[in-house]
Amino acid sequence: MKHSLLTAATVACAMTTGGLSLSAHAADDYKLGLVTFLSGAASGPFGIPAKNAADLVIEAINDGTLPAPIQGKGIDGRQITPVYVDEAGGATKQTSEFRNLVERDGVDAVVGYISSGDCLAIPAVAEELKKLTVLFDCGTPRVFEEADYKYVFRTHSTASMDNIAAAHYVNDNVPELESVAGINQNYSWGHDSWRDFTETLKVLRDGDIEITTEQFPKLFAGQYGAEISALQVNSADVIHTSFWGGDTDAFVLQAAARGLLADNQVIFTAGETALNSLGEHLPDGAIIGARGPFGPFAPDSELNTWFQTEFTERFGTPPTFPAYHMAHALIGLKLAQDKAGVGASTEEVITAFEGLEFEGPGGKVEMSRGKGHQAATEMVYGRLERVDGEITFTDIVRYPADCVNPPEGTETVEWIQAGMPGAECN
Amino acid sequence: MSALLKTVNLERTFGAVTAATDINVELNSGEIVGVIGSNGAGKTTFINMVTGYIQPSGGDILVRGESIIGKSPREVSLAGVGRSFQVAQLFQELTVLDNMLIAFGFSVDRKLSFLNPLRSAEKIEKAQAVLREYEIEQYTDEVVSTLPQGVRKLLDIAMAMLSNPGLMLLDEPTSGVAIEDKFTLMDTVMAAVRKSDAATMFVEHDMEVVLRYADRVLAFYDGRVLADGPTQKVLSDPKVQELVVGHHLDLSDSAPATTKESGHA
Amino acid sequence: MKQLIAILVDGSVYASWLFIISAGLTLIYGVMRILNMSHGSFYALGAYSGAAMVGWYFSTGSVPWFSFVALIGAALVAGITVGLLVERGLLRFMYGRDEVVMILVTYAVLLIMEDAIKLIWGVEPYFAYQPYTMLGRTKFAGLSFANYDFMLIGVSILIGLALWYGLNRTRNGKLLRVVIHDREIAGALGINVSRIFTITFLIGAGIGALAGALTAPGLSVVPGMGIEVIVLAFAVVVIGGLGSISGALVGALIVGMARATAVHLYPEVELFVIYAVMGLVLAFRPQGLFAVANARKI
Amino acid sequence: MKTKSLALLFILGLAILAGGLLLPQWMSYLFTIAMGKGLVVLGLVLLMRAGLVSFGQGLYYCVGAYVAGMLTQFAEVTDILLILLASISVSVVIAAIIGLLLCRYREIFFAMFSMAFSMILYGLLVRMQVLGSTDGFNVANPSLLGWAPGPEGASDLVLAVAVFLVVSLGILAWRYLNSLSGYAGEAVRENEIRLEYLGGSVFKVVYVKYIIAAALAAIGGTVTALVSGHVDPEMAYWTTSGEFVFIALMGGTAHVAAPIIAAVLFEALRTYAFAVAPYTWQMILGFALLAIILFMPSGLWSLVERFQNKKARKTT
Repeated sequence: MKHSLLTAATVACAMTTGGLSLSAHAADDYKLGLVTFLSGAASGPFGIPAKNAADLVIEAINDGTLPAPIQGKGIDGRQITPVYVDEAGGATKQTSEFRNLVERDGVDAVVGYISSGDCLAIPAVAEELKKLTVLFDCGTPRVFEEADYKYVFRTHSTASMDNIAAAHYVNDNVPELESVAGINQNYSWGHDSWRDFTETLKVLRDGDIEITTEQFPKLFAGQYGAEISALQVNSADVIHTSFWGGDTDAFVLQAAARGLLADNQVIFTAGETALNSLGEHLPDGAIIGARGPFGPFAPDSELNTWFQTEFTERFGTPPTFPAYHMAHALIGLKLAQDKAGVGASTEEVITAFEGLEFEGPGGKVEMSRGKGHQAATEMVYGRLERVDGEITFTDIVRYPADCVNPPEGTETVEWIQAGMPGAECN
Repeated sequence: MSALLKTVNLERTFGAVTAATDINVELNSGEIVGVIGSNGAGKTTFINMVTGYIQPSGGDILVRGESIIGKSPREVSLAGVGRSFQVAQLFQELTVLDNMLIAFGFSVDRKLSFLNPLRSAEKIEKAQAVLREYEIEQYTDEVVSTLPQGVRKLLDIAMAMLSNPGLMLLDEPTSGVAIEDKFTLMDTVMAAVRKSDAATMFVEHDMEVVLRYADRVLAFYDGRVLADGPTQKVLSDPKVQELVVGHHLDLSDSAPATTKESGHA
Repeated sequence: MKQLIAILVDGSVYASWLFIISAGLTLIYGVMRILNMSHGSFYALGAYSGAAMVGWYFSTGSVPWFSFVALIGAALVAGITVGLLVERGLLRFMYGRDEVVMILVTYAVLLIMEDAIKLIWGVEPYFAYQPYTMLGRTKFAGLSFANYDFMLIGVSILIGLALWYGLNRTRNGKLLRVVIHDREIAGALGINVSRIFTITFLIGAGIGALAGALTAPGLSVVPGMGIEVIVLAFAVVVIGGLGSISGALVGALIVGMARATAVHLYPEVELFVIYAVMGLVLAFRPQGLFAVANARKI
Repeated sequence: MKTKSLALLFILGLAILAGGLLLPQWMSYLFTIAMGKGLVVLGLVLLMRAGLVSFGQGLYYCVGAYVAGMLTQFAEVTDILLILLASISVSVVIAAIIGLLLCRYREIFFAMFSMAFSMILYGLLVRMQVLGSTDGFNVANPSLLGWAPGPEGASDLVLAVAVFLVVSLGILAWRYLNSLSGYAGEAVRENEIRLEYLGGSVFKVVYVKYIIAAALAAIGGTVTALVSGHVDPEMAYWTTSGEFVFIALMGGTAHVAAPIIAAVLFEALRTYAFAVAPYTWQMILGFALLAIILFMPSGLWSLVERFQNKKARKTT
């Protein structure tokens, strides 16, 4: 028994440290940690499109081929070398991987995180390790509402924006609106989306709205037969859903087959990712959102044309909102670094990043919330309409950033319940 | 003073099958009783009921005047009833010593200590003394599952006897043991039993063994007690010979006292 | 009234789906004493191969009705082939190991298959909705239901009947039941237990893949879909009694109805209604409702 | 012989602590997480030695983590000792109630039923928006006896506490396993009937072990929460519990140090699998698991034992 512990400890140490050589890297590269879902249910709709966008944009940045006004090769005078990490495994695992990226792989910055849980957990570690981190896709407003961060930025709006705008849209565009029903996934995203939507609607209509049923099926449940029946039994003028990925697909297929989509007005706050695959099952009149001015709602600009063409050519499908989110995060990071100048310290880059305004393929991004660390953008909804079999959109409404994003220093729910003071909607 | 064990109209049915019925037995300290009967006659059912392993369908079981109906095996054994099993029930993958030490801990010390080592020198000493008494000391560090049946049977009985039960029930102590070892085993066991003044019942198919060690015999037939009395008397009962033993027994030259010595040689 | 009809129909549809996904699991456990975690991967495998085949089939522009055959055929072939590989290549070296170890072995198979599926088919969603929409819908009591879902009920009844017939009326089935009842006796009777195991695993894997294929048309086939169903299938099987086919049927019905009721009347408890049912059943019947009895041996 | 082993354990602890403080931070973080998980697995191993495999230790892991999170975040209690005390108390109370039901079951039923309980907690937490639903919430930096090292020193503090806990609880567990109560587990695994006829209460033995395992899991959860700074319901999800069983199997049940070392190796294996094969890390884990089951049925510790036997043969 007596040497067992020493032996075991030696084996353990040898095996743990054996892989250290992985971290060797060239000094003149800009190492960028990229964290996105490469496995699991979120990889198809979010993770991989985002990774594809990253590949495309990083290559363009390195070659200096991004359209004007973005200039220069590389970032901080260096070529970007991406280090990809799978976002699977939960927040504890991801904080561990974040440390590995920063301390083992020695990355210069990290861009990543789709899951809200990860986006809540990572910033504290980023602060501790003093590493510039750009959150690129997660929706929860809690990140900059619950704390202030120096090293953390988010270059897109929170999911609150989607649902506040959704409430505006149905209030303005659905005639004789009296009742709503909801079907959202049973986790934070679904709960928050439904809450923001209904709370806003109550404020907009002075409480004159009836909620017929609130369904919260399990995430990735796949079978929505009972929920669809419940939506049919408790028929409402508008059905709200913040489903994404495979759940949207399953819901659309099953609801379409049972006539729910034809008989009811449905608003899909994150429905854009399903357009390419399932457009033919969505009936005319379905209200679609893209979590910002992305995809079909993206502005007509040189940058966007480049992004759409190149992306579609290379990957076979047009870019969806996670791809835009990724592009914005990378471009934002590059512009902040350019503004601070070559060889600038992290602190100088942060100062340059704070309050930055820039144009991405998805339009204007203002880092105007969360003490300059949180972006606010406009939000767009439109109704699907087929013209000669091609999907187009009508009744497109653009909501300015200051209409659908809570002002600096307020918490979303409180702001909505207070009647959304200071919202500028024209 | 009440009897050590008394059963009153004990009965057990399994569905439509009656495994035991109308069993009235009384037993006092120091008695050594052989239980005989063909397979399915109710012997094991009887022992299982008396030790709380199965509950009777009717009747009562009194140990020192107290009913044990509804009590679990554990409560029954705490009331002073010990048993061994037809197939030795041991901690198979542990050593003989550990088996004995655990048995000591639970049935003698009765204190579930958390931090005192089980294998203290003092406890090992005690355990080995017992193993010596049962003549299995040489197997101390062997793993039980590797040992021959006879050794396991002895260990099983030794463990059951540790707490000095007032009533000891041995279910076929010699089954699975080679014929030539049967008497050695029984001698060892009986020596220990006699020392403790426990009342002992043992189920046995071998009439030679019964003749040699039992003072009294309970003969089971078809779930009932067919005969109950001194060994010689019961075994010479023609009804018992016909229904239980299955053949004629010649009892003339096997007086228990004489063969015991020769069997040992 | 409308609600009651909805609950009954939704419950039955969900129950038949649950039965199809759990029948193979319980069969394998009953015969082989393996709680097969990789059952979820066979489900995913069936879904992917079925969907890929249907996608290809429609690209050839052949008769739409035949797509059902393509869907099911592809899944069965894939399920049985991989099943054979797993059983002959791995599991047979493990027979006799502890049940819990077997859970981990099949868990490892699940991890490997998940990534293997990803390597073959990528992470993009696959669709096979044509069979789902082709059958149209039925309206009654102010509600409309997809005919495909009714077909699912029929298929689950067919699978149930087939299993019942196979186990009770065929020679091999009777041998299988001997193995379920007492493996030692089966060995002593000269039954080739190893062959029975192979056949059982193939049937179980086949049904698992079939379940995936039948589910595929109603949704998009995406990575991780197998992990999601496995817990559900476990719950159903544990409620019904591990190893019992009729138990799986009753378990599926109970869970299906409980869930439909929850969705319609108390949507907020939907997520753990299934565990509550499982807890309740186990608290009163530790072996599940229809457990294959295990004699206590002394 | 045993005291020497104990001394070695102690030295090993000091070495890890010293190493942990000197090593790059990502490694000391990995060690701390591994210590936390190792404690959970230690509890699991206690149960496994009694023949019971729990697929629901995530329940107490999560409880421990949430107690830590809620105390630091909502009650502003940051003292590690108080937090540990609270999470032990809460987990023991819960285990004492659930154990009454659960400890009647064996084998696969014990496994499945324990999983069901942890999934119920998962379901409850997902519904609780105050606690951040699936996103969970952040845990504030801990302090010790009034000393608050701030964000930079917090992970070192937790590392030190974790090492202290692992060493002291390891020693306690060792003594426990060598006592009658410890052996009672083996007795339950080997033969419950015999134990009952010896006058021992099988239920009591299992019940006590279940509660101890729960407390260890809660301590592990607390350590993990404090070092990772975040808690979420994923900790109660069945895959988390499955991971603990994986680690337990990897280490084997022969020694109290096995779970800790296995946890370190597991974390290392996983993080390198993540780095080397971001697309196929699950496959790597799967093959590793299979290899262990096939070639080292008693876990990695059997390597150590084999080495010892060789050495023993040489010296004699």
